[in-house]
Amino acid sequence: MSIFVDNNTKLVVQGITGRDGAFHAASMKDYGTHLVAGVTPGKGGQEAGGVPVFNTVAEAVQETGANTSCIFVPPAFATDAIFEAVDAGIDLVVCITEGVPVNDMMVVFRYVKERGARLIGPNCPGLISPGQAKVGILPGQICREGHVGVVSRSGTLTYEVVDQLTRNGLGQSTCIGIGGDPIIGTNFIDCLEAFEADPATEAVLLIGEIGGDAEEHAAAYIRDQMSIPVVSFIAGRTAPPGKRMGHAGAIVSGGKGTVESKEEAFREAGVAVAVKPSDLVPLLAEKYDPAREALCSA
Amino acid sequence: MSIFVDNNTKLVVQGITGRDGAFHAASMKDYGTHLVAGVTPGKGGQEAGGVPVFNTVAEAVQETGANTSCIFVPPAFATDAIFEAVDAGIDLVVCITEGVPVNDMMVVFRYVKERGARLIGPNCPGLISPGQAKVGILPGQICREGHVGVVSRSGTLTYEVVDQLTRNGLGQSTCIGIGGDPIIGTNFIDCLEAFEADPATEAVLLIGEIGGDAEEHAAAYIRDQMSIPVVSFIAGRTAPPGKRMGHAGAIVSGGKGTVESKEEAFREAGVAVAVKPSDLVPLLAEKYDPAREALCSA
Amino acid sequence: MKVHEYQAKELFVERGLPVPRGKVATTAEEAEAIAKELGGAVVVKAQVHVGGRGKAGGVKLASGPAEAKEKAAAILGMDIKGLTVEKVLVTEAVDIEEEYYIGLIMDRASKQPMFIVSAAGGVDIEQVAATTPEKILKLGIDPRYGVKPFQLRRLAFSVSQDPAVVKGMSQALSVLYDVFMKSDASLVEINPFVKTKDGKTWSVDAKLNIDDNALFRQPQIAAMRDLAEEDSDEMEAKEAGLSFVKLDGNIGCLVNGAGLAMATMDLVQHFGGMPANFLDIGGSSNPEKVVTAMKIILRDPQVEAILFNIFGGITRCDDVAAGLLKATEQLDVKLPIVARLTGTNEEKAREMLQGSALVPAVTMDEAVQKALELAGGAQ
Amino acid sequence: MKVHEYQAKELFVERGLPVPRGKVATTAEEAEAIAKELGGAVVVKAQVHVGGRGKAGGVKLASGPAEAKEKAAAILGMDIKGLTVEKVLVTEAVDIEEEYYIGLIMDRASKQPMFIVSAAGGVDIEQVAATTPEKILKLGIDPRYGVKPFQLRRLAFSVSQDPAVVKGMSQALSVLYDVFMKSDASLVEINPFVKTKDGKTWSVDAKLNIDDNALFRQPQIAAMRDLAEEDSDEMEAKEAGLSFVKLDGNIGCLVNGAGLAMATMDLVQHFGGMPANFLDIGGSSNPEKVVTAMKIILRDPQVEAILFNIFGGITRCDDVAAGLLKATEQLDVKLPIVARLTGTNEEKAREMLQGSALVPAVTMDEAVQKALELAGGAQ
Repeated sequence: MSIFVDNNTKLVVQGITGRDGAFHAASMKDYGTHLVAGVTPGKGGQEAGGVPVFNTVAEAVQETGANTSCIFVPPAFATDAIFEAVDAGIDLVVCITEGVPVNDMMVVFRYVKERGARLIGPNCPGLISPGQAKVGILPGQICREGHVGVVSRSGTLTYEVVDQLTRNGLGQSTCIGIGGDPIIGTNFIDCLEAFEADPATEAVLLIGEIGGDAEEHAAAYIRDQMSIPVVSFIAGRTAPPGKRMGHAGAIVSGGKGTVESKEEAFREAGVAVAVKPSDLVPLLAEKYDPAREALCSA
Repeated sequence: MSIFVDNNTKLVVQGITGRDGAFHAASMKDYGTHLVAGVTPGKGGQEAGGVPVFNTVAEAVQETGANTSCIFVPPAFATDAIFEAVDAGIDLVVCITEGVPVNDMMVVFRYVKERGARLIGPNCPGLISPGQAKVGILPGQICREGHVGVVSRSGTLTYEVVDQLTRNGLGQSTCIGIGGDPIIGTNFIDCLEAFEADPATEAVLLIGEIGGDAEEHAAAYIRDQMSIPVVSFIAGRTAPPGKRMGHAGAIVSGGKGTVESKEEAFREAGVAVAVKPSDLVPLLAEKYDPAREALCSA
Repeated sequence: MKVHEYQAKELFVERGLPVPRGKVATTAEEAEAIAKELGGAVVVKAQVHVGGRGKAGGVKLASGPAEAKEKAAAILGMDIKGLTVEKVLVTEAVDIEEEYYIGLIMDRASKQPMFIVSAAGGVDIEQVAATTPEKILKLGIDPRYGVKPFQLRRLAFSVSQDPAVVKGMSQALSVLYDVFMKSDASLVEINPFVKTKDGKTWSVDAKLNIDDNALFRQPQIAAMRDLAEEDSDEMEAKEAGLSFVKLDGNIGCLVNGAGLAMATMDLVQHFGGMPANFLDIGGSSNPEKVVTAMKIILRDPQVEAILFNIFGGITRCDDVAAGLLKATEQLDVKLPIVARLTGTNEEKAREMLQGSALVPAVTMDEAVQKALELAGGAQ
Repeated sequence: MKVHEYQAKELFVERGLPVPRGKVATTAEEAEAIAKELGGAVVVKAQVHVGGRGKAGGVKLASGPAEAKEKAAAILGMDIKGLTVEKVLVTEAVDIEEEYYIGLIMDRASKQPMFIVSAAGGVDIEQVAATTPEKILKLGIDPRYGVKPFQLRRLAFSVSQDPAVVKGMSQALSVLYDVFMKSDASLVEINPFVKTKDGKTWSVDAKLNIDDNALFRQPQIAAMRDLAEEDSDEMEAKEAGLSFVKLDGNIGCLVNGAGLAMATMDLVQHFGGMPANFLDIGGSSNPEKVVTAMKIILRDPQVEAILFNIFGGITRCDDVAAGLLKATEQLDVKLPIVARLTGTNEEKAREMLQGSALVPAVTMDEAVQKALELAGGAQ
């Protein structure tokens, strides 16, 4: 089991004939994801990466039954691509594109919600359910099937942490990068809720960073709603206030969004907080014994 | 019993200090409606018709617990008034104003629906539940408490019909004018559904007119969903195609929206169709015997 | 309100949509001069607010200025479905390869603007819809979100795979939406939208209807009203706060409320007569309105009897009676008048009218039947 | 991106919002001439992208041209929180009776623009929010519907019953929303929004921050960028597709990915050092990017060691290694370099770097500790 993507995922790649789209479509297919279609307006009828290309997502859905989309189009076209995917009935839209205007996202967010779809990202690495499906750009080779859920606002920092899990024999149910923008489709709480409900997930690693108050809300959710252990790390302690740290959403402003505030919220909620990434696995081991869990669930 | 308005109605009048607003506020109060507040921006703190005036509907709701609003403001301000009422938590908004731009209504309609409120109108006479409450401009003296529901796109034609009912000893549960515009908040089906669910309503008179296909949809609804008898009349047989007949929504265009089409739909649905207004009461009498009903429900 | 083709095209051009060059002429000489300026073949098109002007001979091709003058002379002054042609649009003739229909209407059922696109362009879309609905693609647009590029593409791809057509049509559809929303339109269409042999796309014709309710905030559009195209009685009625539509019968109707007015007309026909008009004097009417209404009705020589049907709610019967008496005083009314005034203050009205030449009636049925008798019986 | 007060005010004036007349000067003489043109008392205001310029002495009242010249001379060239004042805005002084705060921000939590209005104007709103939150009214606007007149009124009525203030503030709030949406702002505020003794309302100050993600479609705003106010290294990095922020430490950091870059900086501090910068070389990096990144880091004389922390996913370790070798060839690098390259193609990278002077490391912890040692130990 896993969350959001699995063996039932039927993927359409929007922007499949672009450089990034073509590269990652191949990579997702190689990983074993059921890639069924690509979309590039004006290239309908062609083939790319072994799948048919359509002019519109609606056609792709109609012809191939795609239920998940991964978006690799330039920022100026990304919101349109999200609208199109949701309108076509896609359930899960993963938008990799970085640099999407924030005001557009305010509107898109409402559209996605109103239509009952799920958007992950934008400006995210996507997600992977090891052994089942990968939708996005995470390197599949560092993952391993297992029972730890990983959710993060970051890309490579996630890989770092996932790599440590795998090296320590801790496989993952699903690893998900929710994106570094101020407005994203799926937040920590959405993922925590799904992990809590997922029988295969027995513990969660949460990687936060400065900016906003998503971690603070997540802390309250964990305290009130979760039974499985959560271990966290927050990046950006040394970031100067008022400066964006690469991610559009990673900024401390008006004294808000600091590492201290987030760590305090987690500690108050009884969530273990790692001081550095390499502490995460040892901390997790204190809270979660995979051998014991395996016995219990057997 | 009744639909939409009753003894629990607590009314705020938007535009209470205007000529029409003041006149009809007094008339509604005289009828026995619980008028609790008025709103006119800039006149907050004053009094009108024996109730306090507020600058905003939000204040009126907070201070008086109003749950229903009746709007008497010029067309240029009517959509804003609807937005304000719904935003303030009003459950039922009755917009009397005629001449509201149709494109505004497309958006307002979605807002009202999204917020779970009910809008009646615009360009309507409102509604009355005889003996309980009147919200709008219908003449209360022609009504009488009873068990016939009346729903109509018209104003005076409704009065004509209600008057005939009353003169023939047939009282009404609720009489409602849904409005003559192409886009209105509450349609025939909404009212039919409410009448069907209302224990006090034992038969329904439906008064339609040319334009649109609301009557056709209502016919299908009656056929599939209703147990109580419905008798109908459609106005506009002699209207020339392509010409608006007073109401913005009363137009036959492209061969659509004719009396013939609507009557045919009703007949196919087993709904009695009166050829002239004076036939309505006799037709109703064939389908509905108030004495028998009284016995049955006793 | 309807605007002319040339006016709608002005709105398109403001938004960068290519239309064949052209100008409006009110005389044959002007048409000739415009054709000379444009060079080459031109099309001379009657500017009237009715459909089917092509079939009626209101659209003609001319090979050059001399022929343009000749064609314009033939079209100007022509009667098309009751309207006289006062203006012609003289435009470049384009070398059409493909014709499409694109339009946007306010869809009452779904309460949103709805695009209509068809590869069957240049013909009556209502006919296409009735006979071959599969040739039409409809797509509603949620006005909270506006139209998105993917929707424009989907519509365009539905009729063509040609990149030039897809690009040109997407732009045209986007402009249609923009004009629709910004102008408070109820309908805007381009029929035909064409691809020419050189691979370009053009909006060759244009139609734009505006929501009358929104004219108060559309001064640019309101200024486009062509009074020559409007019925002067209807305009006068509108000015006075009345709603009037001329019909062909012998019974002048004066009613309060649109629904009751229609029902009254229908009843006249039911009893064998024909209504001379639709007339709604509106709510809270004052005596002056009644006088204006009477004046308009009396102008119609076909009218043989006048029927007042008033159900007093907000409208007070005594106010109507006062207006009625004033009108009969001021105007030289020789026709029989039947007055059915019921509801608010009906007793007062009855007293006021006592002793006058007016024929009283209690019910609608009675009133209509009396009016028909007085008009000389059913037609 | 931030724009100056005078630029934000231009956007307000375009939309009909009254602001005190004024012009920008870059010299004291220009300031004098502007004051002469305006007549009467003026305010000379430093145009710098930092808050609190008033407290820092960057805003001065002048009774006339001579004093304006004097005050401008004092302000121009002044250093305010590390930025040199290059421009002053000289505006009419208005006779303030009441001061309000009005602003609109992008609210991350509710994912919508949020109005903030307070009767406590002219002071730092964050302080007001922290100490007396009851003095602030916040109102979120659903962007699908836009702001409605009733919302503008509700906000204005919350701080005043004065019709002039309610009207003026409603208009100003409407313009704020318009500017916010049309300019892709993340923040727009007027502090103070004032009522003068003659009963008029004015937007006396203006602040506008724009979403960097949207600059591609905001040419007018992008052209307002004041390069003198920007860090040249940051600008160069941005041009090269890098994300760079200058800090004060001794360890130059070169990382792929923003989260990992922050975590690396934090780790440097954790082990007792201080990062010299934030630097994200981004995904799918080519060797040229690495060279540019090295150049920027080497410009900082405080840097004592360079730390590469690369987790290869899309970024290939061999690409980074190639860039690293190229940089050490092209640039005269005298500092120790610790390279931790793991993930995609790490073996290949390791082979490439063998024999070079680079210090290899396997884990992040090890890499940071080695860099600190080479930089002369913890600071």
